[in-house]
Amino acid sequence: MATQKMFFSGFGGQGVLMIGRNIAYAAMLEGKEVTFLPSYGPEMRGGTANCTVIVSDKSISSPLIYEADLVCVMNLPSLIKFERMVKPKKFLFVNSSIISQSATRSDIQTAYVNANEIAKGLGNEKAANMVMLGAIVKKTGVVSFDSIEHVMEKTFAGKKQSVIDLNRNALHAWD
Amino acid sequence: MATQKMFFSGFGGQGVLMIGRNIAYAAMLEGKEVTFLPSYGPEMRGGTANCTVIVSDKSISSPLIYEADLVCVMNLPSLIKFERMVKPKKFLFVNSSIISQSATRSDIQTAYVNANEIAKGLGNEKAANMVMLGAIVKKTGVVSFDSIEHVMEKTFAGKKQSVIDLNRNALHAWD
Amino acid sequence: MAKFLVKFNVDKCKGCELCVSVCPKNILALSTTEVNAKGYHPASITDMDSCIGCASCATICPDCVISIYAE
Amino acid sequence: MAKFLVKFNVDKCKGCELCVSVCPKNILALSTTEVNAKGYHPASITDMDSCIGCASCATICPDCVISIYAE
Amino acid sequence: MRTIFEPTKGMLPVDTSYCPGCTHGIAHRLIMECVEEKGRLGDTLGVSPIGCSVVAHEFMNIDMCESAHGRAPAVAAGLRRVHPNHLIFTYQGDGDLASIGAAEIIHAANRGEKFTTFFINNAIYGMTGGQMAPTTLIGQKSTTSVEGRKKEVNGMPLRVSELLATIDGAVFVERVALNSPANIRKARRAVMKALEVQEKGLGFSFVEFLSACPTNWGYQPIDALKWLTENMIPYYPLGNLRCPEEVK
Amino acid sequence: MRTIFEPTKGMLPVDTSYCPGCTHGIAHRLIMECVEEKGRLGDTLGVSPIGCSVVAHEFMNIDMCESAHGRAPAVAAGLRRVHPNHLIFTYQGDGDLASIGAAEIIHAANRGEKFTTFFINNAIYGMTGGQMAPTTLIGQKSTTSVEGRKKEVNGMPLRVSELLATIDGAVFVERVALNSPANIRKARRAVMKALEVQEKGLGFSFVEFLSACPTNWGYQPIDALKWLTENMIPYYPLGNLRCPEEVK
Amino acid sequence: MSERVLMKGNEAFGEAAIRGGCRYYVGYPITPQNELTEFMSREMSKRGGKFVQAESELASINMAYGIAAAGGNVFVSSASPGIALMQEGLSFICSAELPLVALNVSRGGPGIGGIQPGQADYNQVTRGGGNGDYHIPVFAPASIQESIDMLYDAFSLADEWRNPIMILADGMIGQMMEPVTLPEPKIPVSEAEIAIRKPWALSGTKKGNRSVVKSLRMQPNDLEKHVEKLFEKYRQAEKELVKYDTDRIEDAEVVFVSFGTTARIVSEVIDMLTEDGIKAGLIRPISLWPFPEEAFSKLNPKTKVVISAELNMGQMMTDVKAAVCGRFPVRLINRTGGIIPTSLEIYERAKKILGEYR
Amino acid sequence: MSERVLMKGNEAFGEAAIRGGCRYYVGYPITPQNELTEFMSREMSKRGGKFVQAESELASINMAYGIAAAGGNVFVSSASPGIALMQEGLSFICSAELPLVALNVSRGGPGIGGIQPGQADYNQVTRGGGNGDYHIPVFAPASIQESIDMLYDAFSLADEWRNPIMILADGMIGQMMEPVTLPEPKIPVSEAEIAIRKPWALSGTKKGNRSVVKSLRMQPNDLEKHVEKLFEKYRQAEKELVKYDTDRIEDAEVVFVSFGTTARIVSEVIDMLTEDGIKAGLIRPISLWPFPEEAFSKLNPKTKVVISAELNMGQMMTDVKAAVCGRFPVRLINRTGGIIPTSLEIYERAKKILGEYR
Ligand SMILES: Cc1ncc(C[n+]2csc(CCOP(=O)(O)OP(=O)(O)O)c2C)c(N)n1
Ligand SMILES: Cc1ncc(C[n+]2csc(CCOP(=O)(O)OP(=O)(O)O)c2C)c(N)n1
Ligand code: SF4
Ligand code: SF4
Ligand code: SF4
Ligand code: SF4
Ligand code: SF4
Ligand code: SF4
Ligand SMILES: [Mg+2]
Ligand SMILES: [Mg+2]
Repeated sequence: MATQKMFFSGFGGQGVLMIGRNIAYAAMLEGKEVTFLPSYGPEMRGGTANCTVIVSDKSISSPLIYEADLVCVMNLPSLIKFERMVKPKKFLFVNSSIISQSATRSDIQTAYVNANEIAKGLGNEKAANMVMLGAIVKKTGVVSFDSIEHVMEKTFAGKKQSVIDLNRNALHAWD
Repeated sequence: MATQKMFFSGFGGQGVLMIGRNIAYAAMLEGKEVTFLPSYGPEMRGGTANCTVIVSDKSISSPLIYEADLVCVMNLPSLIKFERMVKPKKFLFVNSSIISQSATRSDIQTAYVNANEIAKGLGNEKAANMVMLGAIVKKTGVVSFDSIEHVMEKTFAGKKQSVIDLNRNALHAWD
Repeated sequence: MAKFLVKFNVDKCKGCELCVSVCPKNILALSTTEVNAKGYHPASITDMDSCIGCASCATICPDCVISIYAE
Repeated sequence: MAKFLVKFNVDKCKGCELCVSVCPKNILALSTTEVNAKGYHPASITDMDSCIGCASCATICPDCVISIYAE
Repeated sequence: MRTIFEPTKGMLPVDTSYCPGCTHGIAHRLIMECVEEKGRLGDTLGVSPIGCSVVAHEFMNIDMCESAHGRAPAVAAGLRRVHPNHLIFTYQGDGDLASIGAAEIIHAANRGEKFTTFFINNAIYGMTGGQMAPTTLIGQKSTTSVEGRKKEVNGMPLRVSELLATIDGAVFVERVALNSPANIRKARRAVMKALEVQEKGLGFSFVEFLSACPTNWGYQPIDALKWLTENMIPYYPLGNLRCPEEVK
Repeated sequence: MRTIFEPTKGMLPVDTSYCPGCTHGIAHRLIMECVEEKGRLGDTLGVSPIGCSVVAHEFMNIDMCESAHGRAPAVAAGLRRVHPNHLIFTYQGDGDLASIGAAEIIHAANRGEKFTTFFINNAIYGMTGGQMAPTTLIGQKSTTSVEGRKKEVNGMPLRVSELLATIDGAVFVERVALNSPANIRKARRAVMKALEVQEKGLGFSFVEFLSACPTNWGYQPIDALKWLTENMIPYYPLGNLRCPEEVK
Repeated sequence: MSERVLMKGNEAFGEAAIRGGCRYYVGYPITPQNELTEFMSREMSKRGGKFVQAESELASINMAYGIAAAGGNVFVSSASPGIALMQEGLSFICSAELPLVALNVSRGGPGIGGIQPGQADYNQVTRGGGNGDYHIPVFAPASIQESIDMLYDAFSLADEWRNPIMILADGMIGQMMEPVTLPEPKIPVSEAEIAIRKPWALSGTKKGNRSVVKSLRMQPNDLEKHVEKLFEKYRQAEKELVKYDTDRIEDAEVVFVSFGTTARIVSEVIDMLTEDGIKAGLIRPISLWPFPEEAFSKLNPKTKVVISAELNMGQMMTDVKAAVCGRFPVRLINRTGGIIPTSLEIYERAKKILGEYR
Repeated sequence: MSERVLMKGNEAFGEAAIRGGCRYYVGYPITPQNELTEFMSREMSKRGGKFVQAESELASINMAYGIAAAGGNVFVSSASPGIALMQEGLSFICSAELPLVALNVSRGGPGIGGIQPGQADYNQVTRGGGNGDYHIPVFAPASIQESIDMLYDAFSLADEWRNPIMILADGMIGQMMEPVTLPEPKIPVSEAEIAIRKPWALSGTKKGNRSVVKSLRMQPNDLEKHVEKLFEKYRQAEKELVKYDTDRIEDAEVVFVSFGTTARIVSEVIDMLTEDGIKAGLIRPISLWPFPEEAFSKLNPKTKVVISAELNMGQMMTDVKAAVCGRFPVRLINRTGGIIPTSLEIYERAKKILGEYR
């Protein structure tokens, strides 16, 4: 795993940036080079949000990518727009709670994660992004669960225990 | 008379710019090349005003001068500051109604014109500048009286006859 | 028969629910199932017969979704 | 003897005549002969004895020319 | 079938870029309805600002131009010089008009420029993501006043209508709100009057719309309107501040 | 010998560059007298504008800086951030403050910036040679309104004090005139109060001086003051518009 | 109208603009161009045009933008720091492709600087001090007559190119008087004609199309395409708008490069050097952007040195060096701050420089 | 503090500034630098500093001027059109010789343009878009870490040179996150110290001298003398502030010149070319003014072509050409409008260009 290029996309509010940022942070803790680049500006207004994460063993020249080892889509427009970015044989994660359509490509590994339903089952649909994050970590091993939990400790420091528990549960909910 | 460089200086309000402008205009009517360059900006506030006039048979490159064929000073500070500009053997005109001092140089031709007194005698001290203009024309012949009168016709067009008469009289008052 | 016809330009709706909130007859609602081209649950009328044609819904709709006709 | 002393910093005077115009006793005037370093006819007091020390002149002088002392 | 309400031809049949529940859309529609009602769609010129509504020209079915941030009143003054008889308006947000563009709006008003300014006061910088505006309320949180605006640091929210109403040339000044059908209807009447003032050449006319920015306020649209009602209207009282006899 | 009046040490013993009878000189002196009286010459900071008084720093015996045209209130706001306890003021002409600098003065007032602005309203652009200012009176001739200012074209003269008095943060606003010893004394009291407001940290304070520009008005100094009295004061009424309880 | 009249530069600018088709003027007082604003305040309404005194230079340029967007032939003027305040606006106007004539009667800088003539705005006007990729053709007159001719043509040029045209004069040209011949007034464009000649201009949809004048392009692809389109225009302008004068460069051993006011003085210097038997020549860039690189190809190989003579710290040197491209040494004779050197001073400094290369 | 943390560029700018001695920040919202303004609004007061949200960029730069005049270490930021509005102010500040750090997180232009990253402000920031003779040292970081290091040093640099220091980043650096190491906070300068360290600053005459900060010099002689003095400083700066990186230029047949974000991508291109057996190198100007001309003297004679890679229409080309001075052909690979080319695109275009010279 010299360099992993990842792309996350969904509606604003679905927490896709948070998925990317957690992976980037965890990879950094593992001593990797990382870049995280969110989309920005008013196109985010009630529209879509996306971000690019690169994790590498060596220094990263450009934070931009045009093909990815992993694409995660949280809504339908994202699937339609970004499926083509996945490199052959590489990963596509689809939030199947929101997206009823299937991927069209067969040369890639597609995982359907019913993230919202699982999160709802845990008590809060908002944790859907954590479910997706867990699925990605479990399936790709791009970072370890340990690192992610370490990140969560930092980012949730001071939050209510119930929130922390919910998110930890969500992280491990998919399999 | 290939090129005549002239400089006029005095208090704001004494009408020195008008002397210069009249000569420039008259020279133009005589088919000469001319430039007229006034001092400008807030240093004119109640302070001094001056202008440079160049009259030439050929085209004039720079409207600036650092020595003059003719310097006309209407107040004491101007005399002190600009006497040195006169080229040897050339003309200095001093408004002796206002300036009690004499010129210090002897290598130049100095004319003392009691312009204000003469103008007062004609009924209006404000015409002192016309008296000075007349003196300059008479003594140097840089332009003809005809041309100056022609200019006056244009510039005083529409003015009261008494004003025109006053100025014409002033023009010819010195000798 | 309904006295008024309230029409929705479904694909323009952004599901903001403002129309729903101002209808004096409480007969508007967002669809819970349908998703329009933009990905929103669009508003629609649940009981055309109760409509009094007050146009409150159309007045507040920020996205020119609603038209109302009488008879 | 004069009760007040009105002093002029002559070379700062610009001959604006404002002091002259406000003196209630009409005892200020521009010099008709003298010219100061700046070339102005400076103001001066014509009748110190009549001065009432009201400082109107100094108050209106824009150029800090005037000082006034009592006794 | 009798038409009770149909979208105005003044609005192009396209989706706006505004967030769900953003009342920019209502303001757009009202203005265009009035222009249409006056039969002036063909000779009305609009100036859009820098702000979420920079793209108003993609939605309003008239000739329009963008303006540099805050300078719309100067731009409209320019348009007016060329077209003495057209309907001309600027459409400006509170960052645009009350902050960077304060000088231009005051001088347009002061010259009594014969155009109308529609001022969308949503108490926030919408487009740039929710920073404090001069109109942000005391205690209101924004991304540059995370603990809420404080009087000691940022001063009180600026009441633009009251300020402009002191200027002789601003002959029509009214504040309206886009929070309920009733207030929206009042707003429409204000727009009509403002345009009438312009048509009669009486001077500068100005309508301030209290408007919601659900996205940057962090509320659902319905709650945003509630917040507007409960917080903005008390500080920014609705009503007419100046109106010439001729259009009363 | 008892001193009744002596030039203040706040003014440097040099000639000013102002025209004979220009009342900029009186305003300078009053401000410096008050600063001296408060014993604050050593820790007062002034900002001079672009205008005839750009060179105020050559005459006032305090630390000063120039400012770009119209931006003095922003500059003073900057000074204030570094020096929370100094006396700070801007000194601005009507072109500078009321025209190009309208946004900066409004926002300084609105933030309730704790400094004082001295506004020299001479109804004209002095330094540039007598163009029309926003404050030029109706009918008043200037080099850009040779037939006199017309309401229809240029709007009415802007009453800056009235405008600022609508702003909450402008806690002290007074208009004075430099046309007679009595009014000059009143002006001095206003300056003292404005500085007091600042010392007490109450908010933004503002003194507008009606001032004469004999040169560009085309009058002898005495006639200029007469013109001021007869024309400016009726349109720009003297008096206090806002004053906090604490300094009344 | 071939009668010679004595005119002040600032007033001649205005008269020429009006005769050239200017119908709208916007200005804000600033020395040394006040007489122009004052002239326009008196003349515009008499001549069927409109005058606006703006509240600031920001307002000026944006009013001008509004007038141009509406299809009016508009003229805006200021001096150095006032032009600095217009940079955002000028960049905006270029991006919106609007015609406009702007005049900078330049003075000393930086900052408020001084009010005497200067050429220190060379970078400011030729390099686009605003943001983004754009260009403004800049022409620098050396006399009042030339200013008149430039301003007379500038309005149709601006219309043709749909871009601002900038005239860079200086305080000396603005303030001096010279005899000039004024061109015949062009027939003004009526309001009705605007809609036909400029269908892109805002005059209401009743003209048959909907006009949108804008600068924002959120999609990078759109923006890039737009900038490429602008640059096709600029590349064309680089060919068609180049303008310069040369004097005796064919066999010159010293070639001066100088524009505007300075070029007049250098002309005198060339005469002085010629009298001394020194072969001297002058390249006078009239267009500063596009810079007349081609003029330098005419230099003969015997040229010993090229001297850029400027009233600034050598801002034009970059362009001169690029044009000379290492073929000859390039030296600078300059004054700044509002000081205008005498011909004698330049002459002496040139002789000294020449001494180093003989 | 050698721990690596993941930071967003815009926030890292703020953190680094504070650690570098910044005590005052002034800003006005504009994309893509809003997170910096927001960060400073939260952090400054906690860290003993002061935050001001100005009413406009004009007010920003003039508040910053006031703070600098009073001796405070001040930081001001904006993006492209906002920087255009600051041109008058920056020119004024240079003339008043005040220290100040300004950051341009640049986007697409001209005009309001777009909000995606751009480098089309090269001319705007290196050529002084304000009036008059002056210069502003400009540094362009290629990573967040480099931005941090630059901003950390910028405040003392500004103080030392009594001149604004400009950092030209772009939207991509502002928006991305990277792991960075933060430097130790410097000890802030207290108010009392200001009067001692900066006797020229406004802090009241009680300090023993009278301070006047100004820009106007009515007498041309004074102004010229002042400008000469400024230029002595600038000439020194041209020597001392030059900064650049080179990579494999010693034996390169194709040498790229590229700064900031683009240079990162070009680095990847160089690796790709090297893999192909093509010797490729990079000159990365870190200081854009002064431009690192000296780096070009290190180019080997076997170099076939120099390629300037920029996110604009080739604004840096002028400087590259001047530095290359005719020794090698200079070509451009560019995108603009907010489009960032891929390494693949640059690689392919470079190969094609190289084909012409092999
Ligand atoms: C000169 C300049 N400064 C700043 C910006 C950034 N900017 C874009 S929109 C905007 C203001 C948006 O707020 P507002 O005017 O209230 O409009 P809203 O989006 O809330 O409707 C700002 C500051 C800009 N584009 N240009
Ligand atoms: C940016 C800029 N615009 C214009 C000017 C020209 N200018 C110098 S002073 C001045 C205004 C003078 O009028 P005012 O502020 O009323 O002051 P006064 O001289 O009357 O006291 C102007 C416009 C300038 N220096 N800078
Ligand atoms: S017209 Fe009135 S009653 Fe009918 S749906 Fe709309 S709001 Fe409800
Ligand atoms: S108000 Fe309009 S956009 Fe909102 S839910 Fe109702 S119909 Fe849809
Ligand atoms: S103090 Fe009063 S009475 Fe005495 S001279 Fe002055 S104004 Fe006249
Ligand atoms: S008021 Fe002052 S300056 Fe004017 S005349 Fe009197 S003393 Fe002289
Ligand atoms: S950000 Fe606010 S103002 Fe802008 S479109 Fe969204 S809701 Fe409306
Ligand atoms: S021009 Fe007017 S304001 Fe300026 S110094 Fe002279 S009188 Fe005073
Ligand atoms: Mg807003
Ligand atoms: Mg004034």
